[in-house]
Amino acid sequence: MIWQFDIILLTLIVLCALFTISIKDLLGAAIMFGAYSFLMCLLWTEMGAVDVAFTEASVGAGVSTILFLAIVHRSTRRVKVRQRGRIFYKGLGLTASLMMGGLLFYASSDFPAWGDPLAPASNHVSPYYLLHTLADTAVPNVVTSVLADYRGFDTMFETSVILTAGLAVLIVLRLDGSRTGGPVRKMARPIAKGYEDTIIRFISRAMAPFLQLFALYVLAHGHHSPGGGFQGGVILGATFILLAISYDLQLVVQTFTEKTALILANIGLLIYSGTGALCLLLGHNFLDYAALAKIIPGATTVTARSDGIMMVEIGVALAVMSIIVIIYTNLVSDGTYEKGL
Amino acid sequence: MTALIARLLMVAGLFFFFATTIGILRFPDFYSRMHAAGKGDTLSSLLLLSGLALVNLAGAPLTFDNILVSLKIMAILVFIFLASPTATHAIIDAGYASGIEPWQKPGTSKEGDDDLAV
Amino acid sequence: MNSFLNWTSIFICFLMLLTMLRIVAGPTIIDRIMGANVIGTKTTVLLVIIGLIYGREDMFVDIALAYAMLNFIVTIGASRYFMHHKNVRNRGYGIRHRKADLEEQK
Amino acid sequence: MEALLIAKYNYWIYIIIMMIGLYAMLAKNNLVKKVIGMGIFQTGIIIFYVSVGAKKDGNIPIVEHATSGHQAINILDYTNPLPHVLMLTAIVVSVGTLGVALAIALRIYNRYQSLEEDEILEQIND
Repeated sequence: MIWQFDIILLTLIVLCALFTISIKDLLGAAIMFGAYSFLMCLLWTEMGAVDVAFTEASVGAGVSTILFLAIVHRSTRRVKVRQRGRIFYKGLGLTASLMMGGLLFYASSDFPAWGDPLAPASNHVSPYYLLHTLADTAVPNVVTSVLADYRGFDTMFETSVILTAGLAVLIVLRLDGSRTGGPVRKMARPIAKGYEDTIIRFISRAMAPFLQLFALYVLAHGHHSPGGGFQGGVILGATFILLAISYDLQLVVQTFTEKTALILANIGLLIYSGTGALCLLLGHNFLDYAALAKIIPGATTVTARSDGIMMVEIGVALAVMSIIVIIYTNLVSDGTYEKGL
Repeated sequence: MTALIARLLMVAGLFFFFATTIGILRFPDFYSRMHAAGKGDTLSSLLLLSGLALVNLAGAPLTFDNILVSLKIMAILVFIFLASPTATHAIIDAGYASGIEPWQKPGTSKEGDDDLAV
Repeated sequence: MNSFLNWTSIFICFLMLLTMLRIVAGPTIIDRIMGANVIGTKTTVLLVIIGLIYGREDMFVDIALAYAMLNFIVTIGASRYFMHHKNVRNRGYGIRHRKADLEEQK
Repeated sequence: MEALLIAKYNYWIYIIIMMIGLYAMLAKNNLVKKVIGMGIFQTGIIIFYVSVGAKKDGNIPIVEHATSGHQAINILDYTNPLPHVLMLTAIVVSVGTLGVALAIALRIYNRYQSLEEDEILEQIND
């Protein structure tokens, strides 16, 4: 951590947040929220939380902003302007937030100083992770090993939360049964007429395969550098979003159909829980990847853990990629897949 | 020697970024600001990143890992070289589509600019 | 070299603050998109610089590349908005509404 | 002065960010603004977690490869990885909740043609 930098960034972030909530235009607020997330990503990097920064860069700054843009596109940019504000609600909100802030300020005197290596949070279980990750799992990136091995249950249910969120979006947007999401228009050429811009189309089409390759690299290299299933999956999903934006929504919906996406998401979760069940069948605990040494040729218990982490990361990436695509395509077309951003 | 070239490149990049910022703040209308932002931003990023790739090479012995990192920085450079002008083009297009009129110097007539009026 | 990198990063941060002024001032929404794009590109550079300051630059270049890519996608998406919603007013909305804007909304 | 400022500055900032988020969630009239407030509130919590785990002179929590065998690892050299793991999953889940919240807002807009709270309430009460 570099404290001069930190103070500049934190101040910038507060200004950005204040402006984000006070701007009277939803599109502007979405853009500002994107810039806010960009600065957040910088802050995490500077504090040494590289994996969090990677996730924030891909999820917070990228996909969240795109989702906000999608809803502004589907609904309206308008924010109602009043001559007289709602004094009561504003006062109530201000009082509540001031009270919460006051209590937290009061409590902050008990917090350990920032950057204190002997802070209680750093002293109970995390030294174990740092000291034993190489000996236990042969994964140098401690975040990956904690995420997928030491706290594997946690991550499994996080993945199912993602799947549930995707299903919830589908259900909410088609609650009344009037929209079925299909049949998708059949065309001779998959590329619909629409926004004909050769430059943007060509650049996006030329870059998409490389970006997908990069996403696979992020997924596979998560053991040794920041990255892993969540980040790789989000970047894979974002390449589909890029194609949907620069070409046409139909291109993505026809090649990567809703059925495929849902099946892939479920397969992803199934890979995760299946790996755990495989360990159970081989006589160890659920998600204890050391059991995989019995079936992977030439693996010791340590490298088997590394391989098990790889397997569950692939599952996570599949689930996250499909759900991101499903959420985007449904939000931007209001559940009908007809016309996108 | 490498460190010196790296510093020169980075200082040049900082200069162009400074000029970009001044252009963004001072130019009178959207199109001219976009001109500053598109060109200056891309150029300064390219200079800064190539400088950083050289810094990375200069700071440590020339190993395979080190060269790989520099190549990755060059990959970012190539990406920005392709993506940044495209983004600029898209923003300009959006501005034109939404009907922003180009700035006229006060006192000059608008005749002859009919093709720009939306 | 390290102090040089430190000063470079602080200078870039300062210039980002100035660019933030353009985002806040507007006047049109597209100026804001442009400012966000510039800040995003510069953050890519800053990420690599932070990596060099930490001495673990091999870990940071991936983040920078992902970051540049998502910045590109967001910019394209934001500009695509205007292909569907033409005839948006010249004057974007600010923090305080101008009188003309208020009358137009009524 | 400098020590005091650096020691607690990040806590103050996370409190301010959370206050801004809570205020936006409670007092803003627009539904999307409320969702943005929720996002800001979440980032405040993430700042808290990550800065609790930060260590002075701590490097990123990726253990460096030793050329021969495993060299002794000094835990003071590495940032606490546990908050990073918790917050990484929190960010990914936040995009899921964001999607659901925006979908609900979109449904509301399709039905009432407005994202403003009071206009929707008027139409419901009629």
